[in-house]
Amino acid sequence: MQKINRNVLVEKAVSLLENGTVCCVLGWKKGEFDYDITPAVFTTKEDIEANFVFDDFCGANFSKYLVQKTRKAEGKILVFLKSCDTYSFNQLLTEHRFDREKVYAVGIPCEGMVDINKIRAISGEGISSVECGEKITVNTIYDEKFEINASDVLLERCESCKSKLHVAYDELIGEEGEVLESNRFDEVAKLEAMTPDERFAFWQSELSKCIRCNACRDVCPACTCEKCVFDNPKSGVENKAPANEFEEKMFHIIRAFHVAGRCTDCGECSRVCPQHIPLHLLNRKFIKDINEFYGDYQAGAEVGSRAPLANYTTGDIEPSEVFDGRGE
Amino acid sequence: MQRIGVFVCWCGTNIAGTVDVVAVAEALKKEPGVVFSANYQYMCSQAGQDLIKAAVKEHNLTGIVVCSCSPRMHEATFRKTAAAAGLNPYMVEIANIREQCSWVHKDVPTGTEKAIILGKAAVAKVNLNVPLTPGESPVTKRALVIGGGIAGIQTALDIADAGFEVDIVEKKPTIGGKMAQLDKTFPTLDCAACILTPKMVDVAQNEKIRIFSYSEVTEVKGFVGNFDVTIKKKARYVKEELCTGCGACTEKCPMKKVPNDFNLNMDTKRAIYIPFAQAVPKVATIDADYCNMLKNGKCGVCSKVCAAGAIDYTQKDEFISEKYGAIVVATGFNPISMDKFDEFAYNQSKDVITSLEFERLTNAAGPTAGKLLRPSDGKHPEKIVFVQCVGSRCDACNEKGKEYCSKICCMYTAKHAMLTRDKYPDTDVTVFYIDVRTPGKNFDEFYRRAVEEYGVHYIKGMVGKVIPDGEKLIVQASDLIAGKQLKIDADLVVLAAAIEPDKSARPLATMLTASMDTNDFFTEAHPKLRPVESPTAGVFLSGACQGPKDIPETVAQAGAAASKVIGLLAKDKLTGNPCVAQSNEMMCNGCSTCERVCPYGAITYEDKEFRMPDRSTLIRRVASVNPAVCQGCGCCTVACPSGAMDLKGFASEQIIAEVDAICK
Amino acid sequence: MQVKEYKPLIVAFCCNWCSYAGADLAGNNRLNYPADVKIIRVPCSCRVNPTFVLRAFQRGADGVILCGCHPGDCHYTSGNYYTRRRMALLFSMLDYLGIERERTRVEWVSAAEGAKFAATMNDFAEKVAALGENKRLEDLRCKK
Amino acid sequence: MKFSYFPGCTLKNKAKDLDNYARKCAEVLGVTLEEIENWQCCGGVFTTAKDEVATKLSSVRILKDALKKEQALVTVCSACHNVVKQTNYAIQNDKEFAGKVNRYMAEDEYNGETQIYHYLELIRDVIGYDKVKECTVNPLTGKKIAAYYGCLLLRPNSVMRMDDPENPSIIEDLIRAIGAEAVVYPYRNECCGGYVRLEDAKLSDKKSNAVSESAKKAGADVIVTACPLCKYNLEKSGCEIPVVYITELLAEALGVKEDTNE
Amino acid sequence: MSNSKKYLQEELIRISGVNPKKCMRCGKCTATCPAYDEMEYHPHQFVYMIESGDIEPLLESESLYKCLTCFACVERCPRSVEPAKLVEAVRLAAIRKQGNNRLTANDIPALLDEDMPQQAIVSAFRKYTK
Repeated sequence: MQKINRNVLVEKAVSLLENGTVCCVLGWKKGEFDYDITPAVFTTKEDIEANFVFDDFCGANFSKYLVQKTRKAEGKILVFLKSCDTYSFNQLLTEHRFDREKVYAVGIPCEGMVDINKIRAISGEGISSVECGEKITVNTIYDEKFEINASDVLLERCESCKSKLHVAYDELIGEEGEVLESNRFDEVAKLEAMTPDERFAFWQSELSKCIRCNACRDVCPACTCEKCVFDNPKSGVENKAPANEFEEKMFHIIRAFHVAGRCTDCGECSRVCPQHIPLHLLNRKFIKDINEFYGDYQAGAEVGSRAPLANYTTGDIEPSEVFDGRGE
Repeated sequence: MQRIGVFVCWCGTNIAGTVDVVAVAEALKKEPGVVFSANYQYMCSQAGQDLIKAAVKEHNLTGIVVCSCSPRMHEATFRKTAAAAGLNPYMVEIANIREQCSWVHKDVPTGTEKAIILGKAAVAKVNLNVPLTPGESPVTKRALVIGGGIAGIQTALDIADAGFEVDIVEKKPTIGGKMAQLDKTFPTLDCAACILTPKMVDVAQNEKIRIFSYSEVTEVKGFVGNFDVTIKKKARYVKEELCTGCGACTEKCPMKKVPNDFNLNMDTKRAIYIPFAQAVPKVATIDADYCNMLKNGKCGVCSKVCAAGAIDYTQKDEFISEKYGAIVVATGFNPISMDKFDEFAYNQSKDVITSLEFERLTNAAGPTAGKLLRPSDGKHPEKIVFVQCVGSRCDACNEKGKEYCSKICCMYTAKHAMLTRDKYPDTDVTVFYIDVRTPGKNFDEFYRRAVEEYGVHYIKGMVGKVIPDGEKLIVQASDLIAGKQLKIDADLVVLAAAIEPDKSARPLATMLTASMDTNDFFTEAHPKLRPVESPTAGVFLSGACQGPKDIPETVAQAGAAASKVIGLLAKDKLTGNPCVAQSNEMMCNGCSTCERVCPYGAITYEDKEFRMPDRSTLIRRVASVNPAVCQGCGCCTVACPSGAMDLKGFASEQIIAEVDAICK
Repeated sequence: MQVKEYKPLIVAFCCNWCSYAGADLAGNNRLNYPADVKIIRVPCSCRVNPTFVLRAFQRGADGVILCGCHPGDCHYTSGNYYTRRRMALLFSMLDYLGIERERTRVEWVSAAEGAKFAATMNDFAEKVAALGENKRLEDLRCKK
Repeated sequence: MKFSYFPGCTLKNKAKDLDNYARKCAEVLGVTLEEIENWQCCGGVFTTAKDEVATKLSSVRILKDALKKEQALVTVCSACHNVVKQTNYAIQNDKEFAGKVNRYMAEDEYNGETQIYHYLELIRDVIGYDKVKECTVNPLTGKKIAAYYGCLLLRPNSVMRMDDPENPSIIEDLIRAIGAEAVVYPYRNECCGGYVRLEDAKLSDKKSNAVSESAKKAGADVIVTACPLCKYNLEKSGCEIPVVYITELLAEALGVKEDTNE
Repeated sequence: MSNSKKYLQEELIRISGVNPKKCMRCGKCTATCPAYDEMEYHPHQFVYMIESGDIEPLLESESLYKCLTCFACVERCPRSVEPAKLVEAVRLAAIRKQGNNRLTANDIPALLDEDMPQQAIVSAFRKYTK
């Protein structure tokens, strides 16, 4: 259950829109289902009051939308940022991807967003409605009713939340949090401890589920390239649909490498994956390696920091030493 | 679609011996875009090049693949050929089927198969080549000579003579190098000092030449025509501009027990010293390791006696930055250490010496004032044994010596033997040799005179062991012609130690990115045709840093290096490398990652207006590359997340085409 | 019937200034190494995009090796330092996915190290050959 | 510190002093030598013939036994040291030979893993001369001692790696550590004649004489060696100054000589 | 060179692992040999004669039994030819022939004395007997 209620945000949005500070609002809106909350641009008070949503399903990170929206907008854009979203926000600023002057960022507290798949695991298929309150109330078409604690069905990324601190905003609603001790690398370490055959089997079974819908890429705040290499016939890796297992690996390895050192670990890729592939485990592997090889680095923690792959020291670890001390 | 011609070179039997060149030409004919293929004994010869030119015209070729030696060898040649035939020179690709195929693989089927694959990769690349035009860069009209021995001196004088400014950097306090330590020179027996010191004076007096003595090069940046060099002038604690070289300080300094390296530590000097009377610059230097004033602040005698007020105990190392158009390496040689050859008892007896030490012992300015006396007891040696090839011509598995012939030892030993017999006819002189190598003008005649006129005993055989026995040295050796094992009681044994490049050469090569062989000799751009140029453009080689050489050869090479430098400095502009990075503005995110990794600062960002498909305009931040500054490493191309940055001549598409061709 | 001996396919990316020259030196000195090794010349090891490495594997390479100037000796002063980071991360990732570690390598070979070049290629080819065909990272369609 | 110890046949018989004093001294110097169980002769001499395998197996067993105990191997007889070390080198550098050897061996393969110290190297590299000085209770001040290396300790240097093969100092340094004066003389690394005594005693006498004469001329009171055959040859050829094992003098300096006299 | 000579030469090269072609004829091995005076053929001659296939005289020479195996020639050879290994190979070729043992057990008692260390006998057997 979120600490702040929708009305606070609606009030904020309407007042900023009406006093002319911003010309539009990036917010959440209900989709086809109660749990299917999607990003939307609001330009009128009426629209906001009628359709603006803020509940336990508002996982979407708006940072990425600023790249395109700021180009077209005549005035400032109001954006609501959860603490994790602010890291992406900063990373995009570091990469000069949007004009800070055109954004009015409001930091909002977040108690963690829920994972509909975990709810489904409890309720089964056929969810007809979901209400977010003290508890999450789920009704199914089979006339069953479930009362679920939000804390029991958090998204993976929220379970292992790395920071409640907002690293960027113009205005903060609620209390400021802090950087947390996170166990987010535990899964990676578990995989590392497996034998190569076990790892291969794990990834083969996970990645073979990929239907190459590109949702991970499209949602990723680090994937804002003017033209994606996967859409560029000259890049050597262009492909639209998975032709076979290998290309899936290729796609995900290259994507992970492209965002290595830039990925803030916002977890959007795994959240949106319709096949539930734990894609964050690829990104976290790079983050873990970077931390271990080159010292702790959190992308987006500050604007203008030099990404680990655009940096070096003369005493860096040799590729041959990467495996030292890591058993076979 | 390209129209590609494939030209397979036999390189005599170098390629044709292990590669079926006809089969290669045939196979490549079937590759996409190939409209012509031929093979020829020597593609790099005029006839071979004519063949290429004719084919370009006859078949309207738009691209050329030459299957031949390394592109490091002849890429430039074939690019010129293409240009002469009216083709853009960058439409040429080389498949290296010699160094990386025929020379490293043994049988014909293997060699042929690989050569075809390498050829296919080159064809695949040329299919994607586009004509490139190089940019231009200015030339700094000043040369740097590193090393002030006879090689550096001659090179500097010749460059200055052509009207260009030259700086010499010498790590010792004086120029002159090894030649300044020698007594006489073969085969004419001129006194080394008599012919060298006038040249040193010429250098000192030449307005175009600056000498940085007691200095070292610490950093080299830039490229041909535009080198930025940092020179460290080591603190000598004497103000060069004030010191008159009167020598008063060197006589009064109370610290007398400083090993005199100029005399190979066979005598001592003072803590403040001028290496020898004719030193250039004739300026005193303080040895900080021994000077009491510098070590514990007590003394100051030199400062008191210096009328010119030149002593400055507070002097610090000074770093000078200078721009040069060309750099000449003249770092020279040293005899190898005799530590690993103690069968000759060098570390067990003072009377076993090296040939360079012998030079000092016979030099009028040496520790014995030119009298040949034994280091142990100062007695005149009655029997001297010279041992040749100590540490030279060793097997590669032998960890003690060098594989090469040191070249100068046969002649200087003949000189030493002859001069000894000339000055001291009562002295018995024996030379143990394996072969006497005298391929030089008047060299063999010189050696024969030593034997026939001066009565030097030449014995074919090696010394196995030198046994110090009281005052004597028992030399146990083979006489292979008599079939005897000899035991000679000698008073002095002189070892012709192999020579090796100076230890400063390797770090310097690293700074210059110039290549070296396994012995640390600098490699030439071509062993026969470009012997005084390094493969790194703008870096030239003079003297023994490139290989063992005697004085006439060194001077000849020094002059040759100078002429190459003059040829470079005479140009106002150099055409650059067109293989530079280029950003596709439509794809550029403006993220600045490339800017961060570029080692040359060649990338800048600008806001640019774009017309969008909906006819609106958009201002976006995009990267742009300065082609004159970009050196073409390609680091930015990989750093770029969107793939907007590419490298001309090594485009991603081209490399991928090569990968595909190889993996097909 | 004779079974054809398995020959690995190895792609070696060599920087123009050091390693390609080192390979030439190996040739000059007639130092043998397996013909399975095919060299692609790049200006600097930092020109090698991880996608090239993956592309090679996709097209059926059994091993990919990158050779560059020794750290500190880069012709372009710092290119190989970036290579070192990129490849350390890439290789670690491939290992994480269960791909054999021995299929990828970075080796620093100077222009003077012809012997090291040949020795490296012999060793690498031997190790890759011991692993057998690259089953895990190949694209079966592209294999003929 | 514990080491596997291989004394060899001669030390169990004609050269007991070399063995006993070595053990006593090691104890004083804080090193435990654990004699390998059921050892066999090292082979006596290392044949350079590549096709001889069987004669080298006993050395391999010694090396394997040390490896099993995860200890470095210490030898004291120069001849044994040379044989064992050359065998180990051959296994490390000649794959074909290693393959043949391992076909004879039960259990695990041996690939030259064992580290071998000669007793002198043990003192120099593990114990250190400072420790020897510290433990010296009876410095041999004024004694002029000539070290006799012979061939086997030093050559071939590419294998033995003990010291400069032409100008060694390992024994001299030890002599100085126990307070005596080291006499350096030119024939200290020349051959004594070795086993050729059985074939040509005159040749052996000649070689041994040259050595002892040279040491005497240099003013030595006593010659020390680590090889029973060297000692035998020198004595047999009529050496006028005493020839003793280096371990005996060391024991004297460390004050443990009397204890070992049987 | 006849086939039998060639075979013997190859055999010696195989046993010794030495390449006599590396020799540059400097004679340092012979210069350094402590048993020079007792030898009929000297180390450099062993190298040269094996290289040229002239091996019969070596097989019959007493020189085979004079080599002290002191490795001085091996140590000092600048070309890594290692003459002592060739001498050993020829000696083995000689004593491996039926009935050609240089030393037999019956010879031993006469050679023994009180102090002789075992290693002398073992070594001599290894060197002179197959």
